[in-house]
Amino acid sequence: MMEVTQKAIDPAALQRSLANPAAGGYCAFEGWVRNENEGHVVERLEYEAYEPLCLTEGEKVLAEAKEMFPYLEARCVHRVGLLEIGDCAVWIGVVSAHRDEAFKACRYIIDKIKVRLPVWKKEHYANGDSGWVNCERCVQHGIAD
Amino acid sequence: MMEVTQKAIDPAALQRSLANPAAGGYCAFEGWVRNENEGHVVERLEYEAYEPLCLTEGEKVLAEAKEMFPYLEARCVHRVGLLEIGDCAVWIGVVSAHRDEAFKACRYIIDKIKVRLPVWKKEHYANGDSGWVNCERCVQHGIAD
Amino acid sequence: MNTAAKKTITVRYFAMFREHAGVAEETLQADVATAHDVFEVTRARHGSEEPNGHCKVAINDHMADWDSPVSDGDTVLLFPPVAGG
Amino acid sequence: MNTAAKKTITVRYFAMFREHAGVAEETLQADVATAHDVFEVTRARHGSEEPNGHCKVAINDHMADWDSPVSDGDTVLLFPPVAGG
Repeated sequence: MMEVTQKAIDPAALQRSLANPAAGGYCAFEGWVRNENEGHVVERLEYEAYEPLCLTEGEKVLAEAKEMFPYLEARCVHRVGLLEIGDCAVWIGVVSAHRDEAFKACRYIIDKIKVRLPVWKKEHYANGDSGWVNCERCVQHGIAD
Repeated sequence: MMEVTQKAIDPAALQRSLANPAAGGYCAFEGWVRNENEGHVVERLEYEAYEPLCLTEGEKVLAEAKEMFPYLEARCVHRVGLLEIGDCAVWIGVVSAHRDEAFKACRYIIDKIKVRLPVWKKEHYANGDSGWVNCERCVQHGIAD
Repeated sequence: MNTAAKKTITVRYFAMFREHAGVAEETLQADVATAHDVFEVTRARHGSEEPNGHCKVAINDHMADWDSPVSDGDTVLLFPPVAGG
Repeated sequence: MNTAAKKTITVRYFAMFREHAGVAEETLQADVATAHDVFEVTRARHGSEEPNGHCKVAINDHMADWDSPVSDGDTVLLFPPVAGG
């Protein structure tokens, strides 16, 4: 299941929702807001998402992962809004009978989530500037300049 | 840090202990007791460990992983005693600047933990039998027969 | 001017494109055949030189290709390069 | 019988080895040079045919090889095949 939320992500509750008596391995990945990116001191991040397509594209990614690495349960939650350093921006949990599928499916999901979902992040720097990640050179006269 | 415990593993508390403002990726793995192994219905598992060597060998594994996949923080906890289906037997958490190191270090750690630490598990089956995993053919007249 | 050939297209801008355009959405009438044509006629609005494979486009909430045809009444979503996770 | 050549070795059995031996630890006096020799002289106790690479051994709380020498007073830990995680 793919979700987009404005609320803080609760890994413990999400993990409990994946409980399955046939599960032997659980792999989770979380993307955290860190204090630096490409040499800039980051103070906070602003995530924007287009939720309808995040959901359909996210479900596709989860289905692809299950096809390749048959797992028992998987869930992905992406947060949007203003996040502080250390906040969890994305959570992925996968459970499977054995560990190999859990690791591989989890890695596949985050790799695809990062490049296929319509999600954008704007970094707010310590010096007061801000910039859209991956986008600084995509606009002729960017607002972020 | 490597630990062995008789108490239930608390993933949320362990995860909080790894917080690091430079961390962008967190990967966790948990081994759960599942209800089946090689065709046998499992009712519970009994883990035994020789703690002094679990600690020294576990620390070595964590150091090797850091050398190969430089991470910021990592921790591994192995539980011992009687575990029920769904219980967490081993927990590993790794945080790093980027996700690749977190995934690879986490996978390396669990792979080595499983084959190098002096830990044994005895499965208790639905039919009343029990057997030491990996060990049924290692003793001439095994008690588990 | 043959206004009969023009289509009514709603364009939605996201993230940097929205900030550059100053609006999240607008409806225009233009002689456009593909999603790429919509990108071109709104270039001054979103500010980007070319889709170049990093930008993405959706038509009526379905991911599309830049050469996908657009029809009268469609909503075209212009996505700058994504950065999830 | 040359008891002067014998060494006093404490042997600890784990998991299935302990269950098979019926004791967790015992001290024996034997003419042993290596960890493998200890494994051999206690074979009837732990019940295993051969270490065969799956069993492991430690001497005085350090992982060792089967051809590691043992000294008078050493504690030898005999580990059946492990199964962590």
